[in-house]
Amino acid sequence: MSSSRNNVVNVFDAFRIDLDEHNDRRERLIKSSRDITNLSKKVIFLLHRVMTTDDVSTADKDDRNARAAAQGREKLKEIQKLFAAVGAEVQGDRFWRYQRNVSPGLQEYIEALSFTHYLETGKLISYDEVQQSLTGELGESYFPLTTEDYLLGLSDLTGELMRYAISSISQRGGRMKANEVCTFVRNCKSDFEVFTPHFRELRKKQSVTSSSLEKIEDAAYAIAVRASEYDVPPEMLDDIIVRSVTS
Amino acid sequence: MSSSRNNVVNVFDAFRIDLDEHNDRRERLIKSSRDITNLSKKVIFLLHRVMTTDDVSTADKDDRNARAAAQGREKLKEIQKLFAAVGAEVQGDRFWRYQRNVSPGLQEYIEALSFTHYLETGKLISYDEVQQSLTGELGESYFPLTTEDYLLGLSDLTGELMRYAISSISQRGGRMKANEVCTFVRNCKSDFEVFTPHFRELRKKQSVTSSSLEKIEDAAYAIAVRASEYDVPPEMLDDIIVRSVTS
Amino acid sequence: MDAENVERINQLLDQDVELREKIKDQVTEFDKKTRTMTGLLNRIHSTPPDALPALLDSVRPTLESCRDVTAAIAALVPPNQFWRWKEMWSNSLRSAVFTAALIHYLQTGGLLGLSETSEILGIQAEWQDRFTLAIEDYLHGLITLVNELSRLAVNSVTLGNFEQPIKISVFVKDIFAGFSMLNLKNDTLRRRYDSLKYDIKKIEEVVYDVSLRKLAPSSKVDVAGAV
Amino acid sequence: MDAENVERINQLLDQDVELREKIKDQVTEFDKKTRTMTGLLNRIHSTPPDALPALLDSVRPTLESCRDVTAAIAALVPPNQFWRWKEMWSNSLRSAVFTAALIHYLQTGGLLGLSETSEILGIQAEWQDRFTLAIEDYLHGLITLVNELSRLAVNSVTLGNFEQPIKISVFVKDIFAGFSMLNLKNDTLRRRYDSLKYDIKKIEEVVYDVSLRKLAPSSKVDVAGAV
Amino acid sequence: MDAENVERINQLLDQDVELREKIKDQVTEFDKKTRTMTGLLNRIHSTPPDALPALLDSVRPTLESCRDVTAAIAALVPPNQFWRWKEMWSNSLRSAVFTAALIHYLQTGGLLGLSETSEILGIQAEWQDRFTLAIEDYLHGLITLVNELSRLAVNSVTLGNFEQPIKISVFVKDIFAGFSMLNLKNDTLRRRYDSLKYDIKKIEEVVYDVSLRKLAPSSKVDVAGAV
Amino acid sequence: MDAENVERINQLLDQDVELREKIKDQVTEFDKKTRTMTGLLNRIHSTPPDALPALLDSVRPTLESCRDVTAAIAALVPPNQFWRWKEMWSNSLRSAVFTAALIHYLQTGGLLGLSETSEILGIQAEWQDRFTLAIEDYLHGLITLVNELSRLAVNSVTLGNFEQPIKISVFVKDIFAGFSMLNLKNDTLRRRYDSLKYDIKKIEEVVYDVSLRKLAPSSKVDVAGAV
Amino acid sequence: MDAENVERINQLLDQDVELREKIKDQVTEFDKKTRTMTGLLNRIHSTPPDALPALLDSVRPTLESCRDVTAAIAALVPPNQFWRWKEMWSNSLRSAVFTAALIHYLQTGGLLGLSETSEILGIQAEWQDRFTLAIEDYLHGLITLVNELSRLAVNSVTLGNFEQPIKISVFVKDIFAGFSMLNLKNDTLRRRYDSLKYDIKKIEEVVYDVSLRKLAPSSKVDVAGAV
Amino acid sequence: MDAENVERINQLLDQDVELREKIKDQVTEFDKKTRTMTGLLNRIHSTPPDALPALLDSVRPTLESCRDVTAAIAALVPPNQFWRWKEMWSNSLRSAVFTAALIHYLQTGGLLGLSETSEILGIQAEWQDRFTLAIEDYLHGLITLVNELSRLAVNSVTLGNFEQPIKISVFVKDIFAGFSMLNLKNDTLRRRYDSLKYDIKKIEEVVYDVSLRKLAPSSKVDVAGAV
Ligand SMILES: [Mn+2]
Ligand SMILES: [Mn+2]
Repeated sequence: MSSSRNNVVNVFDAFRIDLDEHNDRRERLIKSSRDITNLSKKVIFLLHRVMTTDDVSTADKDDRNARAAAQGREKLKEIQKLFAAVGAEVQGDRFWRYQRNVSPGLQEYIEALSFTHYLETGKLISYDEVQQSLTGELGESYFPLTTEDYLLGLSDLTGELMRYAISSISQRGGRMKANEVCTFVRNCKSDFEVFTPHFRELRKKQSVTSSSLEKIEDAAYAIAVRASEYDVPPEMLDDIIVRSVTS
Repeated sequence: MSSSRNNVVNVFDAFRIDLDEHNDRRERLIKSSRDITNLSKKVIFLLHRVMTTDDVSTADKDDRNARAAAQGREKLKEIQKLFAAVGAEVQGDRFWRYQRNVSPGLQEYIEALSFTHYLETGKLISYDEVQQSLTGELGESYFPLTTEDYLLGLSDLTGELMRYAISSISQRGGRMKANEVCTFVRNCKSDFEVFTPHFRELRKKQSVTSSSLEKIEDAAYAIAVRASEYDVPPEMLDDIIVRSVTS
Repeated sequence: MDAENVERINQLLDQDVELREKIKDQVTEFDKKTRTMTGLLNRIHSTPPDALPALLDSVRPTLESCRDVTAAIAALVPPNQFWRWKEMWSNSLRSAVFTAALIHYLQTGGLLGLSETSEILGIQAEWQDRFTLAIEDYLHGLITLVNELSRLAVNSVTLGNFEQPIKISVFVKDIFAGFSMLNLKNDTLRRRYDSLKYDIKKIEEVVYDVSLRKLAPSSKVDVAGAV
Repeated sequence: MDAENVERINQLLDQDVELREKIKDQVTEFDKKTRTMTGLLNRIHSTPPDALPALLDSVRPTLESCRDVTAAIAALVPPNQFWRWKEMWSNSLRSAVFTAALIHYLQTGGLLGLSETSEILGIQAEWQDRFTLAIEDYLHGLITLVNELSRLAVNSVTLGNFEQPIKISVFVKDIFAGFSMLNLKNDTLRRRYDSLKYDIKKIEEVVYDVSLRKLAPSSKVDVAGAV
Repeated sequence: MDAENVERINQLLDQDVELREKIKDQVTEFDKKTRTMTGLLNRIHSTPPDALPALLDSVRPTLESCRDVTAAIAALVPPNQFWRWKEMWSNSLRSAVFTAALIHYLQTGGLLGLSETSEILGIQAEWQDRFTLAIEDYLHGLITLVNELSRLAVNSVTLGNFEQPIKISVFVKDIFAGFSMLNLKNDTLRRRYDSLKYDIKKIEEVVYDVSLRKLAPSSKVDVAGAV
Repeated sequence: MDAENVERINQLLDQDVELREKIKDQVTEFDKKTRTMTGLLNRIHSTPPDALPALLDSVRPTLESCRDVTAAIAALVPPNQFWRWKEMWSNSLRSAVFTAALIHYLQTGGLLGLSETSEILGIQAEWQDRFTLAIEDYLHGLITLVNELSRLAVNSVTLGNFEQPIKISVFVKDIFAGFSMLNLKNDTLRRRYDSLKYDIKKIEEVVYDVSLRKLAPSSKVDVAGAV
Repeated sequence: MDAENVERINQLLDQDVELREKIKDQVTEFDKKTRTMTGLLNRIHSTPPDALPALLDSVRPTLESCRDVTAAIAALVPPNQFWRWKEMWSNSLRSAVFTAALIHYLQTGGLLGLSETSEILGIQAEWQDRFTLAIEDYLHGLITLVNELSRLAVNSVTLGNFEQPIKISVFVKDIFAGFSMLNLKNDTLRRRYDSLKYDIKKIEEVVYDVSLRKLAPSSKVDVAGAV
Repeated sequence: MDAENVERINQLLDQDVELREKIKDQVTEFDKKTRTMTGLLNRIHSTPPDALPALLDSVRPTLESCRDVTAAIAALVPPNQFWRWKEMWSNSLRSAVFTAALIHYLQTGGLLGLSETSEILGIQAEWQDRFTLAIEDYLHGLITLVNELSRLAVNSVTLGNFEQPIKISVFVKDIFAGFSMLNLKNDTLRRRYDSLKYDIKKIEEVVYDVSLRKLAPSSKVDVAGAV
């Protein structure tokens, strides 16, 4: 082997080690992101399940919200542990190198977290609150939260709220809930609109939000129309139906 | 059943019979077209095979051309029989109803026929000759030949001629042949150009023809460059190579 | 290619170009007529029953004048080439079928058959290989009719006409049963037929609303009887 | 490459084309059967309860004849190639599942399980590697069932059957709860599952209307009086 | 290519690049304004009638400030090059048209004309070859208006305002009748016009629900009268 | 929308449709001419040097007749609307530029400038706002020229003309150097410019083959001298 | 849907995801091996004939270790699911076929058959339904072999080995003749087969050059003298 | 969203927008420099060996001035955000790497290492988290170098320099061997690396042509020795 080739081999050998390390780390983070996505989806499913399982004995809807949120919080903690591990991998300048690999899971997590937060408080979770949730015991951020991940995660929330509102209708108190969610999602849409020039992805998601909103509006409309016709207060309606179905 | 429904049922029953008949005929014609396509492809393969099988003993290239064409003609007759059957299905106004279903096989047939014709005569087959080949013993056309099918079939011929020219190079006399084909395909390209405004499909195929032509030109070029360098007449070149390979 | 061959092909191509141009002029004409009729018939959704006959009468002259167009096209198309050119006018023809069938339904409550439609449009049997009303075009017209009737069911109720939705329901279900007898291939017709389900559902919901509120007292019997 | 080798390879290449052709013929057959059954079952929306058993009986022979098709396909598919070809018939199979489950519900009010469905369609355990009822196809069939039942809830009321919507409501909620326990991926199944919510909502509205109308006779007068 | 030639070409190419950059800055500005307005106007769906004037007043300053942008663009575009650059801002312009027309409808119940729209947006007749409101952009704005009003019809009912859908119905049908008289060729505008049918159907269904339930006692008369 | 308004809009829309139709007719004509020329010029690849002048002469009448088309289009386009319609003919125009530049190169060995090209095509300075030769169209024509010349380099060698590739090499490198000084943004032109590299490589390889084999004895000196 | 049922379905849905993950790991491993072998074999182009055996010996251990991967994959794939997963590893498998066939050619000058290739890669007949060497993958490997040999023909001459191109020429023509007997469809294989012609042409040019140079020493002087 | 939150996000977004604008200005500058250098270096293909040093000297000042740009960017990028913004300048940086490596090769015949390249471009170790030369950018530069050298091999022969192709062959094969040690993922780098094969093939063919004709008498030994 010529000495020049020898030289090249040595240089590239160093590259090989570096690139392999990078690829392995990337693979690990993609895997983590996928795990986080799956767990987050499970949280969302769980919330839907708890909120729509027709437990006639549980008359108090606040109670159910709290119970659902509590179960969600429990699972979110698991995810937060995974983020602690991700944080260790992306210290210093590494975060931005792997940001795109971390992002899908992070957005799904924000979707789950904001859904839980909504059930607890009826409010939209703030940027600082999300960043706070990605912080270790000593107050250190695992990594910086990008505005894009924050907004795209929230944008997906509106789809889940739509599902939640529609499923709720067949439940005690669900008719009221659909109205609340309707107003909430409408405000989300207005709020997000001003940020759309910054993110192409958000523009696409806004049209999904619009169609979710229309679905909720249609549901709220169907309720309002019937309530106007019979002129019965909503709480009484629930009782009438329960009696009719179980009789 | 109400009488009005009865009425509707009767009307639609007639439609059903008509539509089923139409669909069955369409299926049969599509099947025929596919069979014709496959047979035509086999003719083309056969021609390539006969023309490129390195039979050192057959020194006379005209002889080989004739042999290939004869074998092609034999198989083309089979296809023509299928067209006779197609013709029976598409009498009167039916031809134009099923034209699109017949077309793919017809174009592939024209490709095979024109390839055979080229090997026999060194010329482009004419519209009337193609129509003539689709005529029964009593001189009746099976169906009218559209200009589009004629031109698109010929356009595909250039691709086969390219394959033929490139494969020929490694054979006795192939170097001359590449030059002939090159001129022929170049003329085809010019001739087709004026018809392109009429057919979108032909415009697409013209660019395929252009790239086939370039490939033949490159091959002809490689031959010319070497022949110029060594300054040996082409026939002698063949002998030198045969001697060198077999020694 | 030798000159003779080029000449031959050019001649064929020129013929086609010229013919296409001429047919296109007729189709533009046809299109205008169907657009006018569709515009007028759009008013059925806000016309009370008693004003309907006058509205339908106002459409008829245009419908009849379609015969001029069909005759003109039939005269242009060479023998046996019906299927070659029909794509050019099939949209207009389907609109005309829809118009004729809608008028007929609103007047008689019944379905206008294929041959009656042909007759109204002045299509003659001897044009067979140059201009005819293909089954598929007739069926497309019927699907447009059902689309329109589902809208009419809704608007009739708004106008206080509670009988109409029930009549429409019976009529449309008959047509739907007819369609479901056909083996449609995976083409536009099939897709449009599949979409009929939404129209039927809508009509059923209107009938439901009306029966639930007993707005058309005799309705329950009618609907059941129509099965 | 020796001639024998070439021969063998060519044979293998040709086989696939031919096999696809044969399976397609069976699928066309299968498709016809499911179309016939769907056409017949469409009548449930206008059939009063007492006439229902006769209607269901008229569908059964066709349903049973599906066994011939499944057996024919199973005989065609080479060992181990189930996954290679299944796309070809999955639409038909889902329709057959829907049909079987709908008949079962209308007769028993209960849900037809996966293995019972397999049995009805004559799918045998030993075909495992050539023809089986994949879970996803079974679930697609169930979703179609729910789609149809939401329509039935509406039409039952029109026919004066006020119990059916309530039965349907209970049955469908149960299925929905089942689906919500599954970890579905973001595929067609997930999207169709999402759409179930609208069916449930529709059914709920019917239950709502019926409950309020049924209520106390006195309040009924109020509402009815307002009409 | 001689140096001088290259020099001249480069100069022209650079000019275009620079100009595009500058127009883009203005369009970004324009976009921000229209998004702000759209965000605010989204609230009409949950605003009760009496709070509406205040909401509309809050949008007006931004609408008026659009004149700065149109003037800035008009100043940038070289003579005769309107058609070269207009694609860049047509989306924003259509949003602005929509906004102006929506506000006008909500205040007056009437349709804002093309020249009034131009005036509101400060577009001057002498800009003709540099910046003008093309008909197609105006019509796109109106279609967006109809899309929005169909949603408003639904949400008004939810808010207990049963008169609004009826007003909207009359207004939108008028616009639709106008559109159906135009010879739209097969482009985006045509496709969007076709989609108007869904909006109208939706509005008609709202009016239907309201009349069926006698929620707006006078409605029947109004609708029929408006025809 | 009041009738007058609709009337006015329709009039404007109709004008556009009619204009488009008329321009299209001219463009079809233009297209025919450029295709005829391209078909004829395709023969340069098999024409020996001494027969070339006759071939070029046979193309010239058609090239000159392009002036009729440019004049006709210029007469059709309304003032200030050049940028609105230019897409319609830019392909044909680029082909015409290519033709003119190829003939010029084959006759003189030099590059035809932008203004000379305009002149040959009869484009007049006072048409400025209706029909002009945009730089980008001129540059597209030149790129097509280089594409064609790389093929000619190859085919000249086949014809035994070993000087031509060397001349082409010098000419094309000059054009390429010109292009590389332009600030092309990332659009079609940029992509096509990038593709020029392949043409240059190809031509270099031909020159390489010729010099390696000393087929053009004086070549080495020439090429080096041309740098 | 009872809980047990849901549980089972969920389990099945999850299994696939996990299985894909595991197969992917093996494919990554497989890929590494083929990459290593390709890297080593790249040296054949600069290795003189006498050093070749040692080079081939250095590749053999990796080739043999491929058996571990094929065995691992065969163990993972569930019975009967070969066709479901094969896309995942077919690229790696084709590379392995290429490697085995190249080594075989360089050692024996002959073609490695399909079943011998299977054997070298440790693929066992009883895996039939889980892992087998499909004909199409074998053929892809052979085409890659021809691609590589055309390069080797060129480089052999540079290394002074004038026999190799002639051997390659005979071998490759034989393979080509074999391919030309196959009835290939219009797929990747067909396209890659078409490209073989260029490899043959290149090899032919080398044979041509070598034959002419080898020729009579006298004429060689002529040519060489001209340099 | 409460006002504070909106405020917070807007603040972050505004920062980003401003920073991007500033970096973009620097990248435009960088781009201009690399375009100038590439333009100059394009002349190596027609420059005889003895005129080469002067040509390379003419490029060096621009290359050195790149340090200003790298320093300016490094000053703009916030700590740890290197990977966030690097896409913006990576094309320019890769061109700069190519330029530096090409000059180095032409002067020394050797490969310019990563750290030496960094140094030439003035990239400082302490910028690590804001501006550094990533391995992937360095490798992209090397691939561009190989692309250019394959062209140079051809053109050197035209200029009568028969040693250069052989030197290039050895150098490029070394680089290729280096690349083949890396496990590249399926990205642009991988695709470009795969394309290197064509460059190597071309260079091999040139070396073949030269050796066959014994134009560089010592070449055979050299090439074999280089293995
Ligand atoms: Mn979601
Ligand atoms: Mn072909």
